[in-house]
Amino acid sequence: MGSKLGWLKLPLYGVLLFLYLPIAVLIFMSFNQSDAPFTWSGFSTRWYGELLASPEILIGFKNTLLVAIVATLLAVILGTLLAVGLARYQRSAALEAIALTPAIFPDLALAIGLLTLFTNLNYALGLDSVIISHALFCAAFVTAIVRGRLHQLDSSLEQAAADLGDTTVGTFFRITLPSIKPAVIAGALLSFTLSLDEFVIAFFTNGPSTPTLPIVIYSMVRFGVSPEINALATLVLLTSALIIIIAQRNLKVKDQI
Amino acid sequence: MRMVRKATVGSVAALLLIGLSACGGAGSGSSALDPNADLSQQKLTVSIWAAYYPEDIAAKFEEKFGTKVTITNHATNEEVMAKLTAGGDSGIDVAFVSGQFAQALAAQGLLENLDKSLIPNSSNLIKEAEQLSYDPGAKYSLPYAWGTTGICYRSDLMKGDEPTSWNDLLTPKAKYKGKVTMLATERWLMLPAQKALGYSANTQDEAEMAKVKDLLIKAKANLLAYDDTTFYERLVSGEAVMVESWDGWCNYGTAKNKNIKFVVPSEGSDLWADTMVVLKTSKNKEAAHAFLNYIYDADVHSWVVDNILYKVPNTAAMAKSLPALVGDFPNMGISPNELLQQEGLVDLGKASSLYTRIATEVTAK
Amino acid sequence: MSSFLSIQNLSKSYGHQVAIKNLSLEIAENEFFALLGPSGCGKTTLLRALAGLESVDSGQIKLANQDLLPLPANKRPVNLMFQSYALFSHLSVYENVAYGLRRERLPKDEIAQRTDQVLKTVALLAQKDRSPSQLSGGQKQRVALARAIVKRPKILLLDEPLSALDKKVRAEMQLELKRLQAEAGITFILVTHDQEEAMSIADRIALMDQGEVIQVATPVELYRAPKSKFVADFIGENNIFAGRVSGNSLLVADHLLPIPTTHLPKDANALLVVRPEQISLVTNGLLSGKLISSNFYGGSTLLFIDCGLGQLVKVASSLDQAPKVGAICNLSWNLNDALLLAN
Amino acid sequence: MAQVLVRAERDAVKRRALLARTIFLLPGLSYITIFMLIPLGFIFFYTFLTRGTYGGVEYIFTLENYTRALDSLYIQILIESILIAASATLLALLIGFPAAYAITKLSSNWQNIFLLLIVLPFWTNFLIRTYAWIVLLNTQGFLNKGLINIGVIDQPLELLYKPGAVILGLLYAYLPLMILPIYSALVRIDPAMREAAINLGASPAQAFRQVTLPLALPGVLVGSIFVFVPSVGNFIVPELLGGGKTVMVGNLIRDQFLKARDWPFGSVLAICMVVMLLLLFFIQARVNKSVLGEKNG
Repeated sequence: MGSKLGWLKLPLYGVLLFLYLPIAVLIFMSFNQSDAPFTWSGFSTRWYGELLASPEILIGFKNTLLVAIVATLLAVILGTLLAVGLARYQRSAALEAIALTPAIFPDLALAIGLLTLFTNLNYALGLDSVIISHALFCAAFVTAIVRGRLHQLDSSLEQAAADLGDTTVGTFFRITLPSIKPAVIAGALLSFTLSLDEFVIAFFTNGPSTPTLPIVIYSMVRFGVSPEINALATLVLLTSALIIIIAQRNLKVKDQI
Repeated sequence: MRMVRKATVGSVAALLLIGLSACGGAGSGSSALDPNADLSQQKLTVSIWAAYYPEDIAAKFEEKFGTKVTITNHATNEEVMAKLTAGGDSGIDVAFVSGQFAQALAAQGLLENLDKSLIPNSSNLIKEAEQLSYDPGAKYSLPYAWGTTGICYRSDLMKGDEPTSWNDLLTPKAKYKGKVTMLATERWLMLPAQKALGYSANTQDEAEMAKVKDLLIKAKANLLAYDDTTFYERLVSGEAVMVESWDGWCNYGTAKNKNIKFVVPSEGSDLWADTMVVLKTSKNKEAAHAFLNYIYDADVHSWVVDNILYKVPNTAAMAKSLPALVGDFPNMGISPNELLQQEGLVDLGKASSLYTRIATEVTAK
Repeated sequence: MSSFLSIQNLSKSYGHQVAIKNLSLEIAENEFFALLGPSGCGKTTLLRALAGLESVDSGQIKLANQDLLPLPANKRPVNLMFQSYALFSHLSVYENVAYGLRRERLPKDEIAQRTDQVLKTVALLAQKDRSPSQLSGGQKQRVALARAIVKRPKILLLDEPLSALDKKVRAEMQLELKRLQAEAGITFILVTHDQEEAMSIADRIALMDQGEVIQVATPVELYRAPKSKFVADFIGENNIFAGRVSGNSLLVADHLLPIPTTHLPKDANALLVVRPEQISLVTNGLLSGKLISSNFYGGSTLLFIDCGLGQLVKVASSLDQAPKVGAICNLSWNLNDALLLAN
Repeated sequence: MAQVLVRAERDAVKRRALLARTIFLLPGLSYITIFMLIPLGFIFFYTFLTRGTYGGVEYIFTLENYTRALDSLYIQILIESILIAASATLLALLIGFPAAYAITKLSSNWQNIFLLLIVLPFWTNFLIRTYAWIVLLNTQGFLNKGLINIGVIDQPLELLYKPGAVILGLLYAYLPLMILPIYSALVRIDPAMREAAINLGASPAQAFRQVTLPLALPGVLVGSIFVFVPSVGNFIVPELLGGGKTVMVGNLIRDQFLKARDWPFGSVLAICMVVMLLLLFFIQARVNKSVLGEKNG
């Protein structure tokens, strides 16, 4: 490990301590016997049992995963194509601003706008309308990240491929895509993260019978966070850490960002 | 660039077209309901606050009537109102909203007038609860639970200073500074100051509201926080000693700590009611009426009293559950008459923006 | 000559990989000195150690008999021109060159005067407000050079400055470096792996291998009198015949080749070193064999002749004299042109 | 004959370019047109309507919503939100930059691990993570209990329900979004430049200030936008950690849409915020371009 960090160790470990202090509290509270948030009354895995016995949290979690995955796929396709289009074929600041607006549009106003659109098209609200909405702002982030990467890459690669008789689509798959693969992965990771946590748009564009986890948690927060949710958060944290460690082994994350 | 310009022009035209169709017809009316419709063919979507109903109500109802019931949660009135008023079919058949919001929905012609013949159990409805200010005659809503707002406090931590007036909350003694919370939801944020100054909780007089604002701004200095969710938890933990609270909710604190008591301040308070309404856009109105009727069954409604510690305007249910509870939870014993002396909240119409603006100004100061 | 820069018993290693092994070297003032050697021989590490960008494990460096090692990198009267030029991409050409003078807190007009003057010498005054990303390779190289010499350091270190340039521009730049060194009166230390570059512009060359100096000499001496097989092999094209001494000739794969008088005992292993241009084609000579191939190098042609010695003999000849491939040639060379080395 | 050939060839090129544009631009742009421009159109359409007496919308054209937006109360809230978001962004920069700089100094394997450690907290639910701060910091929380037990203090510290707590919450929520762009800018700087500066007489501190910092500026700008934009619009942190006593633009818009059920006025505030953020984006892009010099595209 970089022993030559010297005083730089302070900010680095300081940041990690800061980020993980609440997480530690979460994990700690998930093993608390009683549900009183401020008093520790003995170790127990009671809440993990209760978690498995509370269907709406698990269903909510399943819905959230489904939305996050499909929305990320859609966002990656749309976002990457748009980024390449803006970088290589149609340079215009106005279009780039439009491509970014979904990411900075206040989510409540976007939610109300989307809700009005869906109701006017009398499109039955459900998980699909949430997926469509999430893909919208996730694509904006993918476009931003992939566009940033294309900005540094030498654009003559594509011209060379075209010159050698490759079709537009062929060039994209054989030349452009491989060179931006790390950025696309980074974009996908970010989209997945954002969709996983999104509450406002999900609440307004969702059907009545398919709540996502953030909605379930938000409606339950009336009585303070019940420990089952801490238990779920702990499980989510551990599984995602595992997935990352495995993925990190073979996928060089470092040069994607 | 040309291609994009074409697309945006196209969308604006489409928008105007769609926009116009969004305004639904005004006025409420009721289409004739078929009393012996086959409820097993119908399905119900009910939007209600979390943990505010028997866990198994959906399963039990389906068992009894064969109707597939989906329960969805909303955290506040405002959120479900936004969904219901966005135009088109929200997919919700029955919604649980506070009285003044039911009034607003009815005024926008979104509610189905209730066909009492399909709700025989409504005979259990306490007479006094039939003429509530937001829906005199219970034409489009049935109260699910009702009560009043007051001060919930730690009698052990406030020995000798037990609160009796709203001013005890608004201008607490120095040693209680920073240990007081008030409700964040607008109408109940204003309530203590309105009552302390002797005004109506539905006042639309700007001069009065200006004085209410000043009093609230002065009170803010002593506040720990505005909180309408976890305030009773603060009493249990001792973070707060006195909180503005709905009567039922204070009982959650009392259940955890006997010293937590509730008082209706001398200047009077409000009469709130959480109601059940049926949406005009619902395609399962008969099942909806059956659901309301099912809630008003003495056993089901008394579940609410026993488990949520709320008073319900159902004579049979109260008679069944009250005696066991009134000892531990005195505010369950507030009689319907006493409740009726409090002021019912009604929708403010145009003045809503005034209230919101004042609430913003108070919290932003 | 009084030594201007004296390096004594310098060593430096990264973990267990030794970069500089107990190296000593003396360099005179105003000398154009070259550090030559294959990549990984430690020449760049030595250069960076002089600049203070690498720490050393032991040893001493004195510049004008002032101890250099205690001085921090930014206080040493030494400037380094980086192989990658390392121009500041966020500053203009003018600001790049003026950067060093600003650190010396010189008066404004002196900075302006000296910066413009050095930009004129490298013919880049017209590009002074451009950003480095808009310059050609040659121009970038000249800015990097200007930036280093404008501070008039006692020693200018150049880390393979011409490697990124094409042949023609590189030749021009070699001449320019020579001119600038003479004109500016600064001691240049050039690091390169290109022996032709070192031979053509350096006053003296230190040939390095695996962290040690093998031989320090003028280019001609190095070419004519290589101290070891490594030097002979590294500098220019060479024929090196390995064999055993017998009388006044060397037994190489059952051929007896005449050798200059030597004190080496009988049957000692020795190397006979003969330059291709010292071998001439004769009617009958010391060796004969079939011409395998001939490579045209512009000025001269290099012939490869198989004389059954286990290695091809390289002979330099002019194009018109070169025989056809496959022809039998007789080779001879003047005895005192060759060199005998112990092996 | 020659011109015909030339024109045919030019048309082919033009057709190819149009084809490329359609393949790449059409999917993304049409999606954005349908699902953002039209909803944005609705919101914009609402700004000219009046609020129904009981909520909903009445089709009476008015500009009153815009004049109301100029009310000093809302301007004051906007300024306060900008100050809070800006201080969270500044703190994120002061903590994030050294951390990002430290990561670039590690071996490539450790760089991976630390980057993942920074992103990982994002995958637990944001609401619970923010809530955990309450369990930590409120008067009965772990911190206060701990400090009282070891006798450092006798009265619990009142840390929450102040603007400071809101800044802490926003900093906690978006710090990783500051670290990642700065890291990627720093890791791309040619280390030789720093050595060149030192060789030219700059002290390590001067070299950092005059070489490393300017070149990391684009990363800093992107990171600051990534922290500032969501912070201004956030309404959960002011509610949970600010105790409802701090009102930011996010709360304002939410209150208009939900509490006052005044969609027209809420729409005006939303549009103003979008315009402000787009302006910010252009300023950032402009500064970025001038710092990076005329890089391609």
